[in-house]
Amino acid sequence: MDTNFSKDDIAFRDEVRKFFDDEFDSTLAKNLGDGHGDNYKESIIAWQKKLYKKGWIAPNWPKEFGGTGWTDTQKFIYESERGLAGVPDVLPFGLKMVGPVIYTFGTQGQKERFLPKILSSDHWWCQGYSEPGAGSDLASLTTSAEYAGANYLVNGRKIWTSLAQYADWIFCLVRTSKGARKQEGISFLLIDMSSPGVTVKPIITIDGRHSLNEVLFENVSVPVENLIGEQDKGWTYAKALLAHERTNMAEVADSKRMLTELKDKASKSIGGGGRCLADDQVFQKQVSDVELDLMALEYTELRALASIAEKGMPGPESSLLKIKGTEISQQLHELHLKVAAHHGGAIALTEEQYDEIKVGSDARNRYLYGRAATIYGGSNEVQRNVIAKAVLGL
Amino acid sequence: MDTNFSKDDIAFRDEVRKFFDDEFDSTLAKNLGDGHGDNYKESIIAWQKKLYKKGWIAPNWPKEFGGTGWTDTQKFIYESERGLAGVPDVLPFGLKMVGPVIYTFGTQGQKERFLPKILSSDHWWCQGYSEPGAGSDLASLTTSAEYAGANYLVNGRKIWTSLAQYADWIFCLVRTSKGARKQEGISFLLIDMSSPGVTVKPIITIDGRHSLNEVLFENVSVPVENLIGEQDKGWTYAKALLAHERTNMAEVADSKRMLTELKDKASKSIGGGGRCLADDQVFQKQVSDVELDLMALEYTELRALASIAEKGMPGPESSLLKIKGTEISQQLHELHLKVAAHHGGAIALTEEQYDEIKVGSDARNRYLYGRAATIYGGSNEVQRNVIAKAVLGL
Amino acid sequence: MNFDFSEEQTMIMDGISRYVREEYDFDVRRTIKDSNDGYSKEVWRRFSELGWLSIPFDEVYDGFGGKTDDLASVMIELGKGAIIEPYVASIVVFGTLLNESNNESLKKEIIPKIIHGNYIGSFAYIEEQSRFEITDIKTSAIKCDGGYTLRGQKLAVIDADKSDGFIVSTRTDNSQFSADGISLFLVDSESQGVSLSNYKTMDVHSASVITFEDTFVSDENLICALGNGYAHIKSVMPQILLALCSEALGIMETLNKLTVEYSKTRTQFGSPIGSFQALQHRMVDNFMAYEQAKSMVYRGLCEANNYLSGSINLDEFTRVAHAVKALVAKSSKQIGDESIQIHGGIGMTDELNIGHLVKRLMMINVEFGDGDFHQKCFGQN
Amino acid sequence: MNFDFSEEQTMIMDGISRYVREEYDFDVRRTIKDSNDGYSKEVWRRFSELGWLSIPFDEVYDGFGGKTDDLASVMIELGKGAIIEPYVASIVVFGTLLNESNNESLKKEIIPKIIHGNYIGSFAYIEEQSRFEITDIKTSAIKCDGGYTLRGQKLAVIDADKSDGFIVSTRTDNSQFSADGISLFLVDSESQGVSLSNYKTMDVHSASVITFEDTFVSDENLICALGNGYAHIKSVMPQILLALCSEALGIMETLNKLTVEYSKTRTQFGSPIGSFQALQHRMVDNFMAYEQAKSMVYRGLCEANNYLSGSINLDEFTRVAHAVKALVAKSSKQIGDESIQIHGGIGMTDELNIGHLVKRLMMINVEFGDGDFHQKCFGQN
Repeated sequence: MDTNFSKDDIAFRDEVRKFFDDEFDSTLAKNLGDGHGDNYKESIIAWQKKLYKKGWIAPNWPKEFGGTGWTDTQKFIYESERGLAGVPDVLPFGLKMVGPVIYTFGTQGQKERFLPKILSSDHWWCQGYSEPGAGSDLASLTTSAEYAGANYLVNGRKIWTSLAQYADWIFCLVRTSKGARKQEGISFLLIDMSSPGVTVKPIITIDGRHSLNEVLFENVSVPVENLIGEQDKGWTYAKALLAHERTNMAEVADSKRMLTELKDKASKSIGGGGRCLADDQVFQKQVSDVELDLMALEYTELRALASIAEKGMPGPESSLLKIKGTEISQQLHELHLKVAAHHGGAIALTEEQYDEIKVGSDARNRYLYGRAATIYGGSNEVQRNVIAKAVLGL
Repeated sequence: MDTNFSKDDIAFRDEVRKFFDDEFDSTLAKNLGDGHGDNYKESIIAWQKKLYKKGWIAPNWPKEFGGTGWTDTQKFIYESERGLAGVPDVLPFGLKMVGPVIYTFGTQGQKERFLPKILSSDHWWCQGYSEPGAGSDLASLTTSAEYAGANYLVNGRKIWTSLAQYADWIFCLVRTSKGARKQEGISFLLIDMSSPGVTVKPIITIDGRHSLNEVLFENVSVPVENLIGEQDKGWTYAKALLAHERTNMAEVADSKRMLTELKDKASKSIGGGGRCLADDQVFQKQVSDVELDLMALEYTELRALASIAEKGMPGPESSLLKIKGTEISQQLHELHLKVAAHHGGAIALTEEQYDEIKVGSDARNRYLYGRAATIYGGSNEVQRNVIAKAVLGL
Repeated sequence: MNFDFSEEQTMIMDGISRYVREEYDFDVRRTIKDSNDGYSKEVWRRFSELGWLSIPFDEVYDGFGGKTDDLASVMIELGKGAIIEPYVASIVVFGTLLNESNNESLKKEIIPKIIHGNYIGSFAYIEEQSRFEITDIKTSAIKCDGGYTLRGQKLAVIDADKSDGFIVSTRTDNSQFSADGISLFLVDSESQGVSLSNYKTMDVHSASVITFEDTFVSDENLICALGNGYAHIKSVMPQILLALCSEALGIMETLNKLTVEYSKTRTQFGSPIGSFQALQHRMVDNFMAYEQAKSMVYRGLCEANNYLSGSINLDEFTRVAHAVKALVAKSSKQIGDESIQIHGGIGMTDELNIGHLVKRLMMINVEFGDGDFHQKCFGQN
Repeated sequence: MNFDFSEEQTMIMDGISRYVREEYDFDVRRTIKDSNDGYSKEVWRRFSELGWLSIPFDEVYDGFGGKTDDLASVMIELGKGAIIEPYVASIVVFGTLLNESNNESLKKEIIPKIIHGNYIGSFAYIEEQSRFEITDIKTSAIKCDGGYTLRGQKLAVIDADKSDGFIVSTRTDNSQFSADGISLFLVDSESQGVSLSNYKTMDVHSASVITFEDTFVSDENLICALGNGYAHIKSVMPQILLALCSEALGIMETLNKLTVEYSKTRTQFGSPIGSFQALQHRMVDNFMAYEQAKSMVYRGLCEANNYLSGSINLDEFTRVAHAVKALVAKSSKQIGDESIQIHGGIGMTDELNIGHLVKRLMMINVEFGDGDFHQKCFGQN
């Protein structure tokens, strides 16, 4: 029972810390602007290319495909430092989603063709899963891919596609035949976004910003070599990916940073009548409610990592990472908004406007967009169904 | 939109207040002892006989059968004053449960035979509904009543029967035939507890006390004139009673009294380090959380009463009375236990023991026995199912 | 005991309800929100014609002479439309503060203009350091010849950019945190030394930071007795809070209705999602949260009448208003969150009305103190 | 990174688990609880034989030399049996306080007796006015010839009626609330001027009000340096809290297991109640509450090792212990309530083990400060 860091671990931590310190500057942070800066696309790619150059772009990949070969402790240290430094996570679609599917289930050709450009960030990927009629019930998707000689002809509509407006490629679940169970007959297809017949339509979210999209496919021709694994077996590959995705969703490092910022903000926040908000006992309780849960979740994640390292798969404790992680981050958003008080409603119109208005504006945008965290990636209701069945045997 | 009291109302309130002041003395309170005093049975009967003599035993009954003929405002005033004075409610089994069933669905003979003794508290009633296999799913009950000439032969087992150890009569739901739907074929039967074949077995609850029982029926012969209404139609009568029961379960007056006692206790409670518990902001917040909900519930109940007065039936708002009322009373139990701190675990062994130990003991017993409130009378889960269906149309 | 709105109130409510349904649906609202003015002068004129701008004003100034429950009944229905027009700022807040003032000549001049839709006002009281403490005021008003010179900054003044005048809370005596020595002035928005920095708010209203640099305001523009500003604010605050909470009530009713309806039509796993017990129980909890909020608002309105009749005093009425605002905040948060969650992805879109209603609830929560603030005020007394 | 108990720890845990399963089921427990002694001397002897009474004691006194995680591992398994024997009072609390003392002669005398099952001790520190503040002490110890004279009253001393001696916190200097000037003495239960008023506790342990009327205690019975008692308590408190929380963890695991099992067999409306989605989601929430509590306890145990190795200091370790107790209190409350509720009527009966496990959780919650108390300590630092 220990989490001691070895001397090597500490040296590694210092290296990571120095790297972020040197390379992730405030201009970059500003340009990324919570995913909505003016130069978001260029900036995130530039940052990822730095990581790529350093060899740190894919800590979770096996070393043979370009991974770091880090121990679990090193991975944990890297993530912690990333959160502390306020460095955004890499875009997940290529590196955490389709990449692992390709190196696990893809052909040698697919690996050679796609993995290097994922690592180098020369391909921007997006995820084509949800459909208007297939949300929580993903397996009822209807986007069809008809086999026609050397190509599939794809028709249908994907929705809630994050950052599709920037994407070069999309990985899709499509229906290639009608199986007895709806999970059968689904295939995993990689589609070039520049193919004729692909249209991206923006969806503006309640924060007033554009990160989601609909992606329409009208007779899009996709070469058969873009099929992952066997036709009609796509659900299997997607499920493997979902399990992987779930352990990525605790976002402990990011929540820890939000918590630090929250305490810092509150300690500077005038609470009216000459008092400081951080001294309010009820506020302290609300903050510590979240902090306690987060402290526990950090160890829940470590336990899951240790379990993967030891047994090759996460234990039951990992099932709650997505639910708790997203609930905690929403609570932190709420507290940030509480600190912002009147300014939480503000939408700044000019660059020059009062700082507090901008801070409030950021808090609100994160709060509002953050509502989606309990909906996407398998809604928290679906996650509870999964735990009830798979863990509790109900 | 008003709840003003008229002069007459205020005169009535003063009368009620005076009556409780004069008649409900501390010896009586002690003997009742939270339902577990040494002379509980004699004391509660003596108290009810006082109310009977005053003509106030059955505020909810129609005047013709012995009700008070009060306005809704008067009923509200009476209940409020009762709660404030710490006077226990009357035993519900006769006065609030079987009484209304008898005057609504009973024959003239049944009315004459039973109602007077319910009013005078000469008959102690208990309720035979639940069975080991029929709890939330009450309609699946199996206690059978076989028609044999002028009698029914009753066999089966009822459970969770409150205060059956004192009872002269029990009203039961029994199965008289197997209908297509399980709600069919149930009859409503009145059974003399002294009949041969009736056995009462105590159930000790987690508070270590005895108020619940099992009631066993072995070939108990029940005259057909003890059948309410038509054979096989008992479910209808029981349902009418359940709706009635639900509006009785908000227990606002009692919760208000518990709240007053809580604040009083906290203001005297030394919080350690020379501080007073009532000054702790987090504790204040916990108390006001409940107080706010209770203030709202009081008006929810009033709205339901006004709706009954106006339209002859409660509106959708009444559906939540049982759920919210029991949740609030459990929260109050919890806060009382919190105030008791170390003494909440105490079970006093002697009369002479330290006062705080006895106070803590009472708080704990109420807390523990109070857990049942969300289970009995249709568990809160079942209540939520009912609202989902009947109110929200889901 | 009576929890019905009066016949007259019901008639007005029906009128607003019909208007919102027939003339102010979400498409109309979207057009208005994207317009230059940020609200519709046409709609405002209609409100005036229909008499809705006159509700809280005394009959002597051509007002409707409405009491707290009249205003509340109007707000319930306006809430359902998530009206962008400056009704809260100008009628509920500015209007009530002015109507209860003892400055007869100002009232005679301004109130008829408001009622006819020719004057919009707002209340400038928040400062950088004040958070929710209305008495925490640095903005100074220094006596000068024929009036006062104002200096200071007010934040988050709702709908200020649409306003012809502001009621400004200033300090004419005592130190920053004192409840005494606060004075209220009506300041014309065109006065010299007044500058605004405007921004949008998430409920598609607007707000401004207003800076007063040696702004002259004449003695005639004093709203209530010198130094007595806080007593004045305090006396109208319960009515304002109840109006805001009534608006929230209308919104919550709408959100619950839309969510239950959606759950009956949205199908996943071969069944409407409303058939799943876990969601059913949560929608029941939302129903209860709404009913409890409704009971609490009604309690507030009954107590408003008790206050008018003299059977409770202002402190007692104020305590109830704190309770109402605190409980409504909780129900709002729960119903807002759950409405989006149960709608799922579609609930996250700007296109659907759900998010807009939720954002208005969020704005109501912070206006004049959030739920925690009011619960603390309530719990300490 | 390693979250497994060591081989040795696992062996002991398996031993206790087997013992609880095979020799200490709920019927055995019921017999013991109704016995005259209120616990089983036979069981206690077995504990001694099996080495479990030696866990926290130094090897030099024939102890096992266990660290925080050794004791915790034992408590997890003992928790599952809701053991009535005075393990917490005598081994965890009294034992740790004594073992960490610098009074070598006392340790040499008493510890071997404890290990052999011939001595039971308890800790008398709560006073009428102190609630959870360990430093709030009125009981005085006045210097006299060869020792001290104790005067005062201690409340809620767990398992005092079974004890041969008490460690008593007294004030030898400074005023009532000061952390300085507190001294700890080992007082023989047979000493003159010691009187007990005993009562039962809901977890079928016992507790006493102990009154000291001019009780003499010799200089040799001072547990740590004079006036340094609080520093001594503080230094062992994290270990005690972690042991209690580990016990709670074992109980919660059992409650969740029993509840899920019950929900699979109890049929209502023609289906096992575990098939109803609303209950499923709540059982998932209980599962999560347990897993989070487990993670937090493990965090505490890892930090205990970090404290031993010197990589964190006592204040840092204490803060984590506050966090563990606070979070475990929340999970305990949720799991306790829900275990009874989901069991329904049967969960309310004294016959079923559920209620007994819940009552032990409730007792653990108040021991050495309830969840709110620890969360406040945590949140303020």
